[in-house]
Amino acid sequence: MNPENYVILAAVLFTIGTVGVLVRRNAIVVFMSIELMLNAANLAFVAFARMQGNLDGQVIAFFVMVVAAAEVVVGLAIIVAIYRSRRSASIDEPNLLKY
Amino acid sequence: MTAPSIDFLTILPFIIVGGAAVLGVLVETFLGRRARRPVQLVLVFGSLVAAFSALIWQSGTRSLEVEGALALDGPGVLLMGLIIIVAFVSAMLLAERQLDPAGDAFAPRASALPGSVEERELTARGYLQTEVWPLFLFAVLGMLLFVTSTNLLIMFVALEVMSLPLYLLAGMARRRRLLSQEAALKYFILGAFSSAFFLFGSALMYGFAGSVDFAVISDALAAKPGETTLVVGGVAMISVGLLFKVGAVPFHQWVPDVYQGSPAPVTAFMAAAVKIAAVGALLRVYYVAFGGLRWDWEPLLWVIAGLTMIVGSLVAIAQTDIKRMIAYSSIAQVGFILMGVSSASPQGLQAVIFYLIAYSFTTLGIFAVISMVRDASGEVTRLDQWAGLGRTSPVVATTFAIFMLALAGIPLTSGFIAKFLVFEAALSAGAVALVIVGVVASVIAAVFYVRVIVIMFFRDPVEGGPRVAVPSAFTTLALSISAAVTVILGILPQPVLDLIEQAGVFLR
Amino acid sequence: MTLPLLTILGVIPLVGALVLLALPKGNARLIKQVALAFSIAALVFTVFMGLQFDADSTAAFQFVESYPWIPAFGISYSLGVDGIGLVLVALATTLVPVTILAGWNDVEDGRSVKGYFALILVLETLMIGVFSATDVFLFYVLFEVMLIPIYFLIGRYGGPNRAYAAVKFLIYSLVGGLIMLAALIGLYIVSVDQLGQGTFDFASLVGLDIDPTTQKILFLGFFIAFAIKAPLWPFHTWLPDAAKEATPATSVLLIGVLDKVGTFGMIRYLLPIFPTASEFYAPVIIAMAVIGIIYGALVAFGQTDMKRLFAYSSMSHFGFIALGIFVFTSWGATGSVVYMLAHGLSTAAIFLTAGFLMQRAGGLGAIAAYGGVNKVAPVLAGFLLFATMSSLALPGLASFVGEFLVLLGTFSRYVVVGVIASIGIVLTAVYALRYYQKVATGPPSPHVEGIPDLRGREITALVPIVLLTIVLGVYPAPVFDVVNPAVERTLEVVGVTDPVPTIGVLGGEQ
Amino acid sequence: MIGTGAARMAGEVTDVAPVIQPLAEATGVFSFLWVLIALPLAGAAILLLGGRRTNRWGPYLGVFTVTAAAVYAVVLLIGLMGRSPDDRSVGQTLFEWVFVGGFTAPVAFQLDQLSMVFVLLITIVGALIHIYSLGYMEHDPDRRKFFGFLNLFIASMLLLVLADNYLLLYVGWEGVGLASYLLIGFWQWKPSAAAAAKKAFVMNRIGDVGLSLAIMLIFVTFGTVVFDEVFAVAGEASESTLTWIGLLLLLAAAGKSAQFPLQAWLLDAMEGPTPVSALIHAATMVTAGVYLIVRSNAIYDATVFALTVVLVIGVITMFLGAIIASAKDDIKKSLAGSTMSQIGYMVLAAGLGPVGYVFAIFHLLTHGVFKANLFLGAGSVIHAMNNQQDMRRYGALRAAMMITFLSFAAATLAIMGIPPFSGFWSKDDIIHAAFEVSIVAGIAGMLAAGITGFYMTRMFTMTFLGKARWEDDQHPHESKPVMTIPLIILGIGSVFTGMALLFWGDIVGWLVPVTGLKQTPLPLPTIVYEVITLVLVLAGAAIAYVKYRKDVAVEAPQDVNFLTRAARNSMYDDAINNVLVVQPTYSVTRALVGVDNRGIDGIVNGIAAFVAGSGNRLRRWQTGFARSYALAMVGGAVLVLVVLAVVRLP
Repeated sequence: MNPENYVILAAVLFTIGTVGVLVRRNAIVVFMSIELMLNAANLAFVAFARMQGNLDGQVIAFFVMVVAAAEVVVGLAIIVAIYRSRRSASIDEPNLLKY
Repeated sequence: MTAPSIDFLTILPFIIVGGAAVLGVLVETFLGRRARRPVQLVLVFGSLVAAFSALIWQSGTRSLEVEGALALDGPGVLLMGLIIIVAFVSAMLLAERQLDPAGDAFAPRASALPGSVEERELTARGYLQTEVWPLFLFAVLGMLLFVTSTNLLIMFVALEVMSLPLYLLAGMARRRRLLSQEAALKYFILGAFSSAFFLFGSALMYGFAGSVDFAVISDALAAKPGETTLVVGGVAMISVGLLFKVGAVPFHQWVPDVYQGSPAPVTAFMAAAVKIAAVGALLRVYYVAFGGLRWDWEPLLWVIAGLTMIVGSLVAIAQTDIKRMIAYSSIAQVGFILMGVSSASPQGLQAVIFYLIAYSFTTLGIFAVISMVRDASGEVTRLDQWAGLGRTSPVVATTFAIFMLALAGIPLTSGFIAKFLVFEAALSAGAVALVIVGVVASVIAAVFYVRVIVIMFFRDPVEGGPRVAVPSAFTTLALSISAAVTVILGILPQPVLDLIEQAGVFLR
Repeated sequence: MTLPLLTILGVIPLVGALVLLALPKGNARLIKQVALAFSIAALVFTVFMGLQFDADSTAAFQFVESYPWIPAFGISYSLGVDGIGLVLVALATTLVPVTILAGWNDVEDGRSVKGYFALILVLETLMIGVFSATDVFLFYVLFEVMLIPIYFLIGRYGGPNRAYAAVKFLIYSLVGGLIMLAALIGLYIVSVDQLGQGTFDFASLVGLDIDPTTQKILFLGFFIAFAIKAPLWPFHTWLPDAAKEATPATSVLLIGVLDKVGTFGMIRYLLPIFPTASEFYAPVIIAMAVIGIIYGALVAFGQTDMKRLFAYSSMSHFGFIALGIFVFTSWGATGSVVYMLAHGLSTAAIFLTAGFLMQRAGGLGAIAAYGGVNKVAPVLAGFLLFATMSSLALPGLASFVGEFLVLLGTFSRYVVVGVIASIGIVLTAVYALRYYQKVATGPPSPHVEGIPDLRGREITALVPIVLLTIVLGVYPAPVFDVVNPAVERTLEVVGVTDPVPTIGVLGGEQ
Repeated sequence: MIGTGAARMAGEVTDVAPVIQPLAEATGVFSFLWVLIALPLAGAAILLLGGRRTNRWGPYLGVFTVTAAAVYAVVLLIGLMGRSPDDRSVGQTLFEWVFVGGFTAPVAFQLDQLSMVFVLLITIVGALIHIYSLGYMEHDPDRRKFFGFLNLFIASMLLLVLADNYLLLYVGWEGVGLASYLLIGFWQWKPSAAAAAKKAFVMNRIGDVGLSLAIMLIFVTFGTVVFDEVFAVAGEASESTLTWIGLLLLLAAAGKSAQFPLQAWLLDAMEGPTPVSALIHAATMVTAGVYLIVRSNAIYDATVFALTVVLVIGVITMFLGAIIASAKDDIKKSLAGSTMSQIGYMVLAAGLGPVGYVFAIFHLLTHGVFKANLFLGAGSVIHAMNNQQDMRRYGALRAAMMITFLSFAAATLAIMGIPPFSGFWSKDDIIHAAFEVSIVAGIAGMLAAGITGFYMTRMFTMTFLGKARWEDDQHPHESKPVMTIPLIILGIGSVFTGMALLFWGDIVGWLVPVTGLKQTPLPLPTIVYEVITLVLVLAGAAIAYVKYRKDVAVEAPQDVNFLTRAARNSMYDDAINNVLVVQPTYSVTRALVGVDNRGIDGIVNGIAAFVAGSGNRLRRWQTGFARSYALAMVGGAVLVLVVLAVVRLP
């Protein structure tokens, strides 16, 4: 199979993730969309690694996974804290800071 | 296959800061509550001093280290040193616990519900949050890496190491916790979003060049000038990630919310240190990796810089909250920095570094003052409440006025020399239109800097208005340093200019 | 090594300001006395320097000193004065003690007395510096920094609408200043291109051969700043507000000295550095100046507030000054310098007398509130009349010498312009006498009834102004001695010569 | 003796060109030339700066300085007479005043025949007026200041006539303006006085613009403003230039000498104390214009056009003044009208060129004496009538004030030109000279003489003759000796000045070196012109006497013809000025104030408001919703892509 298709798939996934961030209200879902974007990048790295014929991209993917995991820890912590104080996980609800 | 050769001595600053951060985590785990704060403070200040000493000790060498993953070149070392100093001063603000009668600027326990019984009890018992210190050190480590990384992967990791602790720090304010948490959430969501862009852009660049190494990318750009899709996509998305961090329009909207919601010392740290790191990274990416593309990205930076200056200044005029106003002003300042970046010349590089030095200290001073102006409910950031401060607390108000004048670029302050340098760099590069926009933006910006002075000095004090709390030596010292740097750089900039000149340009 | 006289002169008031800050807050009297003492010391030192000045010297500048400041950009701390700079420095050091004396009781309501006088002294330092800088960057720095003390003087110690006026003044000035900064950098870049090593040294910049297009662009940058500062029509609208709100002492320093930096800049920097552009823009600037003369006078006539009236009148006078500079004749240029001096003095006279009057009548600014001062306070009215006459350039007073020379210079080159500008003479008389008539004559108004006449301190403040105005009007030779050579050098650089009389006794010599 | 009626009758042709006399260094009696000015100037300074301390003796000091100056003037005259007729120009340079480029104007004085006669007139008549004022202003609380101002007036006028260059003359010129401003507005608590003072100054300023422009044009043309240097080469300039100079000088003269169209201030100037009017009208101010024209004869001689304009202006003013004088009921205003008219005569004469210069000055001198006499006499009357100035309230004052009556009568006959009173000699010479140049001008001069007869007789009759029409409580009495003695002296002067100057002083011969003289025989014997003039004068006088001898209504009748109504309104000069100048100025001012506040400042504030508004609008974009921020970022990403792509496309 042509690795370029994987790149295209990655782009599609990235777009889906972006749209998810823009349209979903639930903070968890928004967060998942971001993870999707990161993983789209991972897919692109791996696909490009294949196309380029070196392993760098695959190694990078591992790095990204670790970083993403760390991000989850921090992100969930913040979301949970917000949820506890506001009883809502809507990302639109915290709206005191504006203008 | 041999193990990579690493000269650990040259990367000692990273090791010290990182090690101290890890130690800090251990301290949190194993030491008793009473002992934590002194130990953490020793760790933080000690590690920063040590890291700085190590940096000075090694500053003679200009090299790429760790198999070329880190560039300890002139600008890199300079920026690292700057970050460490700024972090040191920020740490002094973070360590302040005399301004708020209840303790320092942070919630006693981040997990406790705002306004809950638990929180009240903890406050009453004088609990202090000491987890901020390891977080702080990790963020510093991330920044140090950010400005020295020579490939996109390290840069990404550094970005996250820098950002993740900041997301948390933003949400830990003792007062007005809802705002603080909101700031943390927004910062986190948008930060993660932008780093996704950065990462995907890196993937595209990797796809184009076969490596994430700046030098390789640069060579590839020279070798394959015809390639468009991947290059444009890659450059664009990497730019998005970096411009987000520096807070350029239209990636700026997180800035006011986060600056306003975070505790003042954290905002100070973010506004000063993060800006240095992010601009440093931006410089390196653009000058080293995309150096061959300067004809492509120069117009981009012109547009972004112009937008940033104008929008930042315009919206700042309409603000009524001092922290938000400073946030917008920092956006406008970024516009000027980008003007320097856009000149794509050694002059531009020097101008930008000088600008960063000047700006970061001024900003630290501003937030130091903001953290001091309080009433019973905490910091008072409504501008009209500051009326008559010049009458009630002339020294602090005068200092603040000096910072305002510096940001406005009035001569004999660091801000003027900085502005002079970026204008000079931009004009040398022929960006006449951008300079004109810069002039217009400066004028608009002056309006709100001046308005602060009007409020402080030309109005009578309000009934029941805020007081300037008496700070401990930490804040006093931080404020003094900031003010001194702001004035001295304005009057005698030559030594610093020499230093920057000696630093030379980026290695690749 | 000779003593750095100009630096010493500049430092005197600065030290005074620092001493003031160290004095105890409670003793207002001591504060004022110390401020006065330092300003007088500076004046005495100026006189001393004036005696040292060698009018016949061929050097462009005297009392020269130079130290590298920011060598990375060829910036140095260089001072030196020619005749023009010298007389303006002298104007500044003369007016400061006068304003301190006149503004003795300006601050009475709990605002900081120390601050007021310290700001005035700091301002004096900056004024001395700005007229004696021979490094363009240094000039610019002082030019901009000067705004700050004035800004505080207006905004902190002014009238009810002071904040608006102060901000308007500052922003207006910053617009000019920033545009000038851009042009200044442009000039620097040209020097880099031509000399290899960039410089801000005045003499080196004059030596540049800038191509006309660049000149025209850079000229505009400088000119707008100067035109706002001076102010010329139509960049003047900050002035009425600032003048109305500021204390009279502040107004004297602002309009009497500070604004002269604008016209000083034109003659010192614009003409020699951008000769081609100067000639190119001269018609436009002359038009602006003439419009300013007539327009300012007419609008002054229409004012109901006395300080606003003075502001517009000053604008009209600044029109004369700018006119004299841009007609490129020795008469015009020298006339402008004399006019600057004279206008400084007459501004002091008119603002201070009005200030004394207003202070007695509860701060009212409306002309209509006054009347019959002559009956109640004849000495005050006498000074009011003198100020009026000085303002309308009565022959025998300093302003006449300046005005006539400017008009002569103009007329000799552009007859029609000279004629139109001369109409200003009549209009000035109209508004100035209307002011005096309304305020001083007729039956005393209720606000004026019973006011005391001038006190000794106030008279002491005014007398030097009056004397100088008369002496310079009758015997201006010392000024001509020092100014003529400087003007000649300037015009030589521009490359213009005076028009030759059609026939005449001097025709053969020229 | 050249230039006299006898010579003319003899049919001699005279053509003497003016000479540039060598400027002799001021030595001997002349070495203190500057003291002449310094004396009254010092007096003014001491009185005005000395404050109340000088109240007691101040007025006497004022009188002393001028009297001393008068004495010195006589000494100077003697000194000058001791020199040969073509070498009577003495110069004294004090110091360089203005020197820039090729322009120099020293503070230097020149005493020649022309300035000498002016100096004499100014100091002697001035001294008499000062003395008179001692009595007239006795009870005025501010009389110290009054004498200070009078001294200033004298000093300025002396500077004007002694200056050796145009720029210094200008100083005196405006100094006179200032002094007149102060004196006309002396009772400045009266709004009308203050307004009149301002009006005088402003209208003078219009003239001053002319002088100022003339000086510039002179310098641009000749490269100098020193009289002798200019006159030496005056003929070499192009005629158009000279015409312009001449017209500008005329504008200046019109302002100072209240000539059409700048005459409107003169009548209002009667708001000042009467001695001031005497000073302005007789010895100083209004004569300055004539001096300027005659002094600049070298310029006018070369431009027929400018001379003609001078002539025309003189004629117009002569009639305007005479008509106004005929209708005014206020004694001072009527006298002011007569001054206008008489100065009109002098300007007319000056407009005749070399034919008339001498006679302009001659008439100026005689007029100086009899007009001072008239004004001081009027002042005496006003004083006696408790400041009543309306002649309809006078009548039959002869008995009460014999000295005043007699001196006034002498002056009246003098101004009417009845032989052998002084006015006859000078006025007839002007009429003769006018006929030499233009019959129209000559006839005009005769007619105006007739009107003079009318209005002076009217004034005299209404005041001193007829029935008493006094208000109640009027007890007119003769003034004190300090006032009457000057009247007596002036009265004698009114009788004899003309003859003395002409026959004993040889005024014509005296002045000719400066002014030159041309004379051609008239077609008819001079006696014919004299008789016709006299008939006209007597006719006018007879009409007036008949009309005003008996029934003069206390209230001015309203059913009068248009001319009278116009004359009562000073020929509507205020109304005309109002429509042509004042109102337009007000309108333009109002418009410009609007333009400034709403236009220029409006733009400035508009920009500020726009900026603030933009800030507020942009601020709305910051909605507080994280997702909209993300959207903006995506938009930004697109922007970045587009910019990069666009740049890369070509």
